Amino acid sequence: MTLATFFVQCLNSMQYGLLLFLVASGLTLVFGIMGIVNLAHGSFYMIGAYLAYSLTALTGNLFVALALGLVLSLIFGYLLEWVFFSFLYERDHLQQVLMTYGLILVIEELRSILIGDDVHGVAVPAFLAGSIAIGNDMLYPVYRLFVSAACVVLALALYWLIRKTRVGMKIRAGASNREMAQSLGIDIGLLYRVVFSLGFGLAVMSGMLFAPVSTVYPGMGAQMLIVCFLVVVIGGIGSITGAFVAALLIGFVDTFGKVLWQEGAGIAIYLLMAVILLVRPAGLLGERAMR
Amino acid sequence: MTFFTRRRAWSASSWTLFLLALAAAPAMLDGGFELELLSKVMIMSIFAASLQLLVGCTGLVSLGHAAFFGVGAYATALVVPQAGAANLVATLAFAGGVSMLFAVVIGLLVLRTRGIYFIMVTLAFAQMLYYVVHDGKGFGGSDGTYLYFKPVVGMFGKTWVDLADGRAFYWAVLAVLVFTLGVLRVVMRSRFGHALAGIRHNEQRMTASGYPVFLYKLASFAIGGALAGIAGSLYAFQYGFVNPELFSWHQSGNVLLMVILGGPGFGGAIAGALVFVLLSDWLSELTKHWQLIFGLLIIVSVAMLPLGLTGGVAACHATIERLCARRRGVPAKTVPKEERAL
Amino acid sequence: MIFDSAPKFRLAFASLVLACVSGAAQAQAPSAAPLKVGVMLPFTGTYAPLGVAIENGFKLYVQQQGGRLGGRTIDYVRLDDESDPSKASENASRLVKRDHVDVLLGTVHSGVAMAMAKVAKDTNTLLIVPNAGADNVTGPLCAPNIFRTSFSNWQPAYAMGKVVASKGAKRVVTLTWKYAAGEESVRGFKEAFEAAGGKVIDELTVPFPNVEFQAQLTQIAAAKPDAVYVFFAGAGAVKFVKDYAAAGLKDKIPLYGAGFLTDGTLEAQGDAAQGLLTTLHYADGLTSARDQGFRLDYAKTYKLQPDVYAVQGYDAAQLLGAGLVAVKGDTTQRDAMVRAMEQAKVDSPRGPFVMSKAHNPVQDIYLRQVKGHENRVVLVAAKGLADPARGCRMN
Amino acid sequence: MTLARSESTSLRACNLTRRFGGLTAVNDVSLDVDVGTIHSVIGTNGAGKSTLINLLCGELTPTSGDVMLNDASIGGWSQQRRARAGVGRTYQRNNVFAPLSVMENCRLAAQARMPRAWHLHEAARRCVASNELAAAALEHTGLTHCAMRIAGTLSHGQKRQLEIAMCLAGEPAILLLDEPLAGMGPEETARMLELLQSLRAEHAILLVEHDMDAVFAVSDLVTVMVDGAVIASGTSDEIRANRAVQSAYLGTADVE
Repeated sequence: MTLATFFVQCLNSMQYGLLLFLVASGLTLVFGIMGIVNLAHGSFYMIGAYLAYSLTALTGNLFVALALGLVLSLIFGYLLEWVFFSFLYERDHLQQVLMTYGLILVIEELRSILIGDDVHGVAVPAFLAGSIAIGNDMLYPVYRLFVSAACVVLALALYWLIRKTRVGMKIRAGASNREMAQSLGIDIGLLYRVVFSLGFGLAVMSGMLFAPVSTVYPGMGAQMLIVCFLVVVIGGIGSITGAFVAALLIGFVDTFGKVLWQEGAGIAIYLLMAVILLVRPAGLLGERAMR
Repeated sequence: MTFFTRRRAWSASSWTLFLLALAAAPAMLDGGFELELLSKVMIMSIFAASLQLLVGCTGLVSLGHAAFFGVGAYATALVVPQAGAANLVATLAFAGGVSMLFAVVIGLLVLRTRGIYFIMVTLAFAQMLYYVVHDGKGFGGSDGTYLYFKPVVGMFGKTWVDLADGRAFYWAVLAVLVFTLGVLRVVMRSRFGHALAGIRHNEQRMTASGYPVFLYKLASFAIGGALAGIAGSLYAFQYGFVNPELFSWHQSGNVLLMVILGGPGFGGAIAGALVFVLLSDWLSELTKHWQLIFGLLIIVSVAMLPLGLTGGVAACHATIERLCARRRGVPAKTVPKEERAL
Repeated sequence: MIFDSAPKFRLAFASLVLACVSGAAQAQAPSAAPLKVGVMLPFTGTYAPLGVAIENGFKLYVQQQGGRLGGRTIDYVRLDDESDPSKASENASRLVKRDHVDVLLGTVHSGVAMAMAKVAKDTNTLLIVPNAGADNVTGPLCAPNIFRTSFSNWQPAYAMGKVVASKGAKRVVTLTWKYAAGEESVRGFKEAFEAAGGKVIDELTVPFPNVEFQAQLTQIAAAKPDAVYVFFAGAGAVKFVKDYAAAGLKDKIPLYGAGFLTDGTLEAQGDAAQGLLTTLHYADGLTSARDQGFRLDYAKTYKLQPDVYAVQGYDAAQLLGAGLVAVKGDTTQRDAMVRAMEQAKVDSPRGPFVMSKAHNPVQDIYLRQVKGHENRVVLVAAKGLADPARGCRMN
Repeated sequence: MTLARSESTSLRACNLTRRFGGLTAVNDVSLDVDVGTIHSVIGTNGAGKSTLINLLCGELTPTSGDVMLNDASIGGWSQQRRARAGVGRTYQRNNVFAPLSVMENCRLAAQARMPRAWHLHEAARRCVASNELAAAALEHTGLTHCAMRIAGTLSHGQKRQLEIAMCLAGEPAILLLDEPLAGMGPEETARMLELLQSLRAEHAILLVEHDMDAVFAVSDLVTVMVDGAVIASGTSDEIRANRAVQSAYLGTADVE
C-alpha cells in the first residue's frame, strides 16, 4: 500500500467513523441518561433516510428537506417517547427490548406500506455534487467530506450542549441520579422526553445526511443498529466521548480490515469488541458496566 | 403451605395432561404439515426453555441466544455422514457439547458485563458467529447446506427406530422436549438452581454470602447454550437444511419474544413458543403485512401484560378467585410473589 | 445425427399434440380438477418487486392460453417467502404437504431456493425456479423434478469474461459481496477471461450486505487495472455504481458487471449508470416480434414495463405448459411430463431456448449498454451458452 | 476453606484508604475486631463507615492499605472468598431476597459454604445441613414463627433481623453489621441488642451504628470516624469523655 493510498484509506476510515458516531451518539445518549435499551434506533436511522428521500422529492432541495426533517423528527421523537417509552423506565430491560423490537416491526412494515420496497437514490445538491482529486489516481466526492464536516459540527454542538448549557447540566444530573435530579426540582419526565427526541433527532439527521451516499433501501436500519451497539459497547455506556473514540476506532478497523484481511472483514469489528471486553469490560471510557 | 402443595399438584397434573396431549397428537392430525408444525413448536419450546434458564432463572437477558441454536444446527450438518443416517442421540450429544463449548468461551467474555450492556454484547457475538459461518470456508457459505438423511435411534450400529417417518421423528422430538424439561426441573430444584434464583433476585447479596457468582452464571450460560444447541440440532434434522440466517438477530429476538410473552417459568416459555409459532404462522397467511399486526400485538402486550401470557392468565385467575372469595366472604389468595418477580 | 433430430421430431410431435389437445382440452377441461401451483415468492422486503414481476409474467402466459395449461385451469396458492431462508423449509413444505400443490414455483433468494429444492427432492414435487441463480440448483443438486427458467450465476459472468477479454483488457480486478452468488459469478468471469489470456489480478470482496465500498474503491484506484468486473444487485448495485462514478473511476477504468448491476436500479442510479456495459440473458430493444408482443401485452395487462424477472416468470409458465400439454394435463404421468419439459423449445421473449441436461436454459447472453432508463442490447455476447452443470450426476 | 472459629479469630484493617475521584471516603483507617468483642464504629453520615465495611468484606477494593484475617493478608481476596473464609456482613438498607420465603433466604445464605454445591441431583430443599443452619439462624434471631412467609411481606424490624439471620446462616466468624438498628422501635432494638450480646461470645463483631445509647451499652471498643478518618478510639467511657469527639460528633449527633 503506497503512502497516498494509505492516507485515502485513513480518510475513508475517518468519514465512516464519523458517520457511525453521529448515528450512535443518539443511542448512547438515550442509554446513558434514560437507561433505556432501544433496538429501534436503527429503524430511526432508516426513517431519516426515507424522510430525506420523500422530502427532497417534495421540496426538491436536500437542505430544505434537512431543516424540515429536523423539526419533524424532534416533534415525532417527543410524541414517540410520550406514547411508547414514558411508562418503560420502571420496567426491566426485557420489557424495553420487547417494546422496541415491536417498534422495529411496525416501522419496517409502515415503511413498506407507505413508500414501498424499492431502492431509491437521493440526489446530492448541485454545489456539493463535485469531486476533488486526492493523490493523482482518485477523486473524492465533496459530499462525503461535507457529511464528515457536518458530523464534526454536530459532535461539537452535542458536546457544548451537554457540557456548557443548563439543559446539559440537568441532563447530566438526570443521568447520574434520578431521585437527586427530581429533588433539585427538575421535571424528569420532561427532561427524558427532550433527551429522547434529541436522540431520535440525531438518528434521523444522520439518516438524512447520509441518504445521498448510502442510498435508501429496506432493512438498512438493522445493520446500522448492530454497528451502533458495537460503538456503544466499545465506547462505554453513556459516554459521548467514548462513543466518539469507539466510532473512529471501528471506522479504522472496518476499513483496514476490508483491505488487509478480506476473509475476516466481516468479523474484524466483532473481534475488536471481544478484545475490548477482555481488557476493559466497561468499555474504553465507561466507568462501570452496571446500569 | 396447603396453597403450595395444591398448586404443585395442579401444575403436575396439567403438565402430564399437556405432554400426553402432545404424545397423542399424531393420532388426531392427518396432514404431515400439521405434525411438522407441531414438532417445530416443540423444538422452539426447547429453544425457548433453554433461554428461560438464562432470562427467567438467572436474570441474564441474552439477545444472542440464536448463536447456540445455530452452532448446534451447523455442528449437526457438518458431522452427519453424507451418505447414510446419523445416530440421533450421538449427534444431539455432540451438537449440545459443541454449543456448550461455545457458550463457555463466549460466556467468559459477555458475563463480564451486565444489564443493557449484556444485551448488546450477546447480540454482537451472535452476529459475529453469523459472519463466521457466512464467510468461513467449509460451512456451505451464504446459501447454507443440506442434511440428506433423517437420523435413526439405535445403538452399536443396530437401528431401533428410523426417524424418516414423520411420526417417529415427532415422538423423538417430544422425547427430547421431555428430557429437556426434566433436566431443567432437576437443575432448578437443586442447590445450584436455587443459587441461580438468588443471583437473579439479588446478586450483591449472593456475593456477600460467598457464592462464586460468575461461575454460577457461566454454568447457567453453558447449560442454556447446550440445550439451545440440541434444539438447533433437531431443527437441522427436521428440515435437512441449515443457513446462516439461523444466527440472525431476528432469531434471537424471536426466541426472547417467546420467553417474555410466555411469562415466567418453563411453562411460560413453552406457551410463548406455541403462541409465537402458531400466531406468526396464522398471521402470515392472513396478510403480507402480518408483521405490522404482530408488532402492534407485541407493543400492546407489553403495555397490558407486563407478566407475559401465563402471568396475565394467573392475574385473571387471581382476580376471579378474589371475586368469588369476596362473594363467599373468604379472604382471597393472591398470586404468590414468586410469580410476580420476573 | 439421429440424436440431433430426435428432439426436433419429438418437438414437432408435441406441437401437433398441442394442436389437437387444445381443442380437446376445452371439452374435457371441466372434468379435470384445477392444477395447483404453489407460488412461493418474495412479496415483501427488497425483493418484493421481483416477486411481483415474476408472478405477473407467469399469470400473463396462462391468461394468454385462456387460463388453461394442458387443459387444466390453474389454482394459485400464493406464499410470501420474505426472502428468509430460516422460514423457507417450513413454507415450502406447507405448500407441498398442506396445500398439496402439484407444482412449486420459486424463488428469488438463492438460500430460499436451496430450501425449496430440498423439499422438492424429498417430496418429489415438480419445482420451477424462475430466478435464483445459484449454480448448485442445476449443479450438484440437479434432479429430474427441478427446472430453472432463468440463468445460472455462471452464465452472464462467463459471457462477460469473453467480452472483457475481447476488448483487450489484460489485468482486471473483480469485486463482489462475500456470498455465494457473487463468488460464483466471479468464478464464471475468471474462467472465461483467463482462458482468453487475461489475468484477474485481485478478487476483492465486501462483507454481505455491507454497502460501504470506499475502501475497495481506493484499492481499485491504486491498482489501476484495465477493467473492473463486479457482481451486485439491489441496494448494493445502486450504491456501488454511484460511488464508482463519484470516485471518478467511471471514466478512468471501465466497469463491467452481471446484468443485475443495472436491472431495476436505473431510476435510483441516475447518471452514474449511463453507458455501463452488462451481460444478461435479456435486454431492452430486442427486435423480435415475440418480445415486442410480450411487452405490449404485459404493459397492457399490468400498466407496468416488463423486466427480465417478468420474462423468467413468463417462461416458467411456458415450460410448465409444454409439460402439461404433452400429458394432456395429467400430472400423474410425471416422467412423460418431465421428458416433454426437457425437450421443450421455449419460445421466450429473450429468444428461444432449450433445457440443458441439468435443466438450466441453454440461451443467448446479451451485452447491454445503459441508455437512459434502458439496458439496450449491443450484441450477443455468447450464443446458446449452456451452464457446465458441474457436479450434476443426472442421466 | 471454612475457618474454624478459634479464640484468635480477628479481622484487622491496616491503614485502609479509599478515594472516589476527588473525595477520600476512608482515610488511613486502622482498627481490629477480635472474637468476643463488639467493636463499634460511629460517625456522622458520610463519615465513611459503610465504605469501611465494604472495604473489609471486599465489596470495594482499597486505594491503599490492607486487610488481615488472623494475621494473614486477605486484601487481595475477592468478596466471596472472604465470605467463605468467615467474613459475614449485613446491609444498611434491607437487602434480602424479597420474593423468596424467609426460610429460603436463610437456606441460600447457609448453602453458600456447603460442599458439593454442583451436585445437581439432590434437591436444595432436601439439603439437611443447610436446612439445619438456616433453622438455627432463624431460631437465634427469633424468626422461626415466620419462616414460611415471603420475605418482602415482613415488617421492617423483622427484615433487619432477617439480615442478621442470613449473615449468621453463613457461619461467619466475623460479623460486619451496618446499622442493624436503623429504623427500629424501642422493643425491637432491645431484642436486637440481646441478640448482639448473645453473639459476642462466639463472634468478632464490627458494629456500625447511629444509636448512641445502644452503642455505648453493648460496645467493648468504640471508634469514631469523621470525614473518613479516625479521630478517636477507646472504651465507651473514654469516648464519652473525649473532647474532640464531643465537639466533632456528639454535638451534631442529635441532628440526624
